[in-house]
Amino acid sequence: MNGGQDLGGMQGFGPVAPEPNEPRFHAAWEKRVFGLAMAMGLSGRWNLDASRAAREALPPGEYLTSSYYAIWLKALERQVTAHGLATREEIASGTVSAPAAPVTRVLKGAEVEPLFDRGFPSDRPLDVPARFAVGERVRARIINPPGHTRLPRYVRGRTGTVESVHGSFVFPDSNACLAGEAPQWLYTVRFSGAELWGEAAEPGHAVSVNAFESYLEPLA
Amino acid sequence: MNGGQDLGGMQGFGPVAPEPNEPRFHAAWEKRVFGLAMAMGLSGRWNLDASRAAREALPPGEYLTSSYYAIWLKALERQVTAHGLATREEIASGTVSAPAAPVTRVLKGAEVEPLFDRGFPSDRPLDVPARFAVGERVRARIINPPGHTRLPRYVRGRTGTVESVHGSFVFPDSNACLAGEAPQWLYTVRFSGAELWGEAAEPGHAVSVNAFESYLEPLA
Amino acid sequence: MAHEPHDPQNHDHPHDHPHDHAHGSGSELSPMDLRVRALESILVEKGYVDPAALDALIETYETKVGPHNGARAVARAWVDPAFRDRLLADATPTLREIGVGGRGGEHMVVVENTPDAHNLVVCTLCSCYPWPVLGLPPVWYKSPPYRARAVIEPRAVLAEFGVTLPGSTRIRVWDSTAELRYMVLPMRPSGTEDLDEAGLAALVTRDSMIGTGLPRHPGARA
Amino acid sequence: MAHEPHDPQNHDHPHDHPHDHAHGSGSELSPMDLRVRALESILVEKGYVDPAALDALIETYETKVGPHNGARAVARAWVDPAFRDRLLADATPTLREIGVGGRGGEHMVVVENTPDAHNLVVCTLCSCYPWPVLGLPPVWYKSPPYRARAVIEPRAVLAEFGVTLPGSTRIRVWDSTAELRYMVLPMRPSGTEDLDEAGLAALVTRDSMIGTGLPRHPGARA
Repeated sequence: MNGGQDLGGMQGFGPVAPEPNEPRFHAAWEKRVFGLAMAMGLSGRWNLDASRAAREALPPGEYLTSSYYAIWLKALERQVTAHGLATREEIASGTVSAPAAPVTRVLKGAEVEPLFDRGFPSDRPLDVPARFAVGERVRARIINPPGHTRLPRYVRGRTGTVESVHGSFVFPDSNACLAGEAPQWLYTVRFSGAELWGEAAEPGHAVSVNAFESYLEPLA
Repeated sequence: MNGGQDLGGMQGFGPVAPEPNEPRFHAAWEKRVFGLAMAMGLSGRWNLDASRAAREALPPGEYLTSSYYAIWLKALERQVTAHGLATREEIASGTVSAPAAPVTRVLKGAEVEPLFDRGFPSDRPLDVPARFAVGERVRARIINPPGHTRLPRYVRGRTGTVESVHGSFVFPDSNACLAGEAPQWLYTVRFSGAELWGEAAEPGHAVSVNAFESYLEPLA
Repeated sequence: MAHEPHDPQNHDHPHDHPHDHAHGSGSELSPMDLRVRALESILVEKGYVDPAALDALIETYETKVGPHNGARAVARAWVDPAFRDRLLADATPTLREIGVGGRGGEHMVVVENTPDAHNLVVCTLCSCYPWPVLGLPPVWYKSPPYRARAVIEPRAVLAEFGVTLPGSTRIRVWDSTAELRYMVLPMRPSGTEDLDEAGLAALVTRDSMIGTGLPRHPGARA
Repeated sequence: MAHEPHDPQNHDHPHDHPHDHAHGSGSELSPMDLRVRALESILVEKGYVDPAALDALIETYETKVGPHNGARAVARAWVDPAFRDRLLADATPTLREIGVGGRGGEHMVVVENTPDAHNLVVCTLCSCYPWPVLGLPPVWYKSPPYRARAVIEPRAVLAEFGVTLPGSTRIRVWDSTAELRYMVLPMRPSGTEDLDEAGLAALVTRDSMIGTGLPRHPGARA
């Protein structure tokens, strides 16, 4: 989705503004949203890619004017209601009025440390060989899917060089809409600043993105 | 500027929403803003391109969450203060506290009809011939100027066909920063939907943009 | 040639008594009304803006220009092939023949719908629109959804407006990225052989000249 | 294997008495606090969320993870060439050697600054960041200005952070668009020959591992 989240290369936001003391959380509610989103992400009803998709589905103006955890909150509320886990009335009132729906897992307190210390790897073995090799010139495809994708607009149609082949990983575009993990080979592709931004680009810079195989095509 | 105004191809805004009765103005203040912006646009302190630049210089989130005439108002306030025609305090309070600054022209009531009926043509004769010809294949340059430009992001780097050569016109990128009209040849360039949006584009559509000569390069 | 602005200490509109522009009494003003009133007071009191010009501008664009101008041109083109040819070849002087032109229409381009190609006009970067031909644009034309989507999914946008075209009809989108202003010349509806120019003009909707609509059929008016 | 959720009529945390999570008393709650409290009440009461898990998650990421983990890795790499080589070749298991890993660090990549090339990490699409190595990201890392600008004008961004590099130094920007997570291995400052690993780790700032900063010089700490 070419939404408010696809920020690479946008202008007009003003300077980067580090905060004094850089608090991890700015209000008590931010902590709770963080924890709720993490816990519900393990409910089995959706996954991390789906949560990203829910966040970037906020209308662009709302996305860009919402604080970080407000985006998380709004997305979580949408997910909870869209999956039938609670009604809008319930989350507006805080009063349960409908039966609970089944979830696959409820993360227990004692599970947090071992589970999160182990992590949630997203590499998946794949029988087919990688299509592209290190050093190969490739073009980022021009795609504009209405759903989730991890190919940012600023590289689409641009030519780069394969820097690394990382193995095969869960494909977010599929996983986000709960259509399966559909793993693909994942590459790092390097683009010169001039290729991305034109002759007036800052000299001597390059940008590398991680690109799934279906995002790339060989140079004709 | 890759700002909030550069909307072509963005997603996530929802449906187009025509209003019942389609009022031209939705509040009394909108009419006044319209008139003030038009009148001040003839003050000689700036021009239409500069006004567009002032509007798109609003931070993207603010641009996308402001109503149309609110954008005009905020831009006009910025122009008035940036050009020293009034102070922030004056426009906040409505009370004049600083001397007026000179303007080139004050549009009079009786001038409106003849002036606006005649219009403000922006074609300008140019001694050099047009570089590109109808039917020629051209590529929209990859440019990302921090200031005003009229080459939308969605065509940059894409290849199209010159459909028309329109004569030479005021170049907005220069005129907007009051650096002169610097006229250039103006073309209509047609891009196929597939060239702009990829294989999944709606079938059989094409988009034409008006592109100044410096926005284009010949195919290598 | 700098204009000598009014002396703020010596003018006709002291701040305490802003002239009434029919935007309501002070007690009913919204924060935006107050904000704009303050700006207007300053610009008028400092002599940059003539209140009479302001009123003339608003009246002109609120009441005088509108899609009836474009509709006249379309109807004329339907009945007068030579006018149609001139309109497509060089729109600006041709529209002047019927008294249509001015600010926002200095460089007009008319694009013709055919059975093979349907035209749709947008301004992705701001709100460019042929004012003297169609009046001020509706809010949807200036809004992000239309500006974002018209270039990437014009058929989906047309469908929302109730316009469904055959798959064989190409869609031609015109993004008004310079000072050219576009008007669509729609196809003349069938069953209009008996109508005169005024009758035809009444079928020509504003949307049909943007490309988001089609002219009314005579039956639809009964 | 669906979990049987709690019966809302029969649980430990009746709605009227939401458990206290140290987020203040009701009388001081902002609208956002109230909104989140309502959501939390529903999710807990319906049995989807275990309050103990919530508390454990928040505590883990508020207090346990942080840039001290990354700093240890950097200091080790500075003193142990074999560790450095392993870190650059296969970061995830190498970080595990010093007890660093887990959620948000499953697939680590370490990129090394040299006199010729400076690395800068960003996530233009969201906020991907190596949690176990650097903790939760600061707001600026997640904010539109950084995400928008790091890829198009990295030198200008670096200058705002006080990092001015020679024109001959290439800037390598890493946009975290998949589940790989990046950490920058900065160059060891001069004058640190006498420092032990802990002393070196104290020079390694969080920003120096994102690429928006450089390690402190020992003199700067005096």
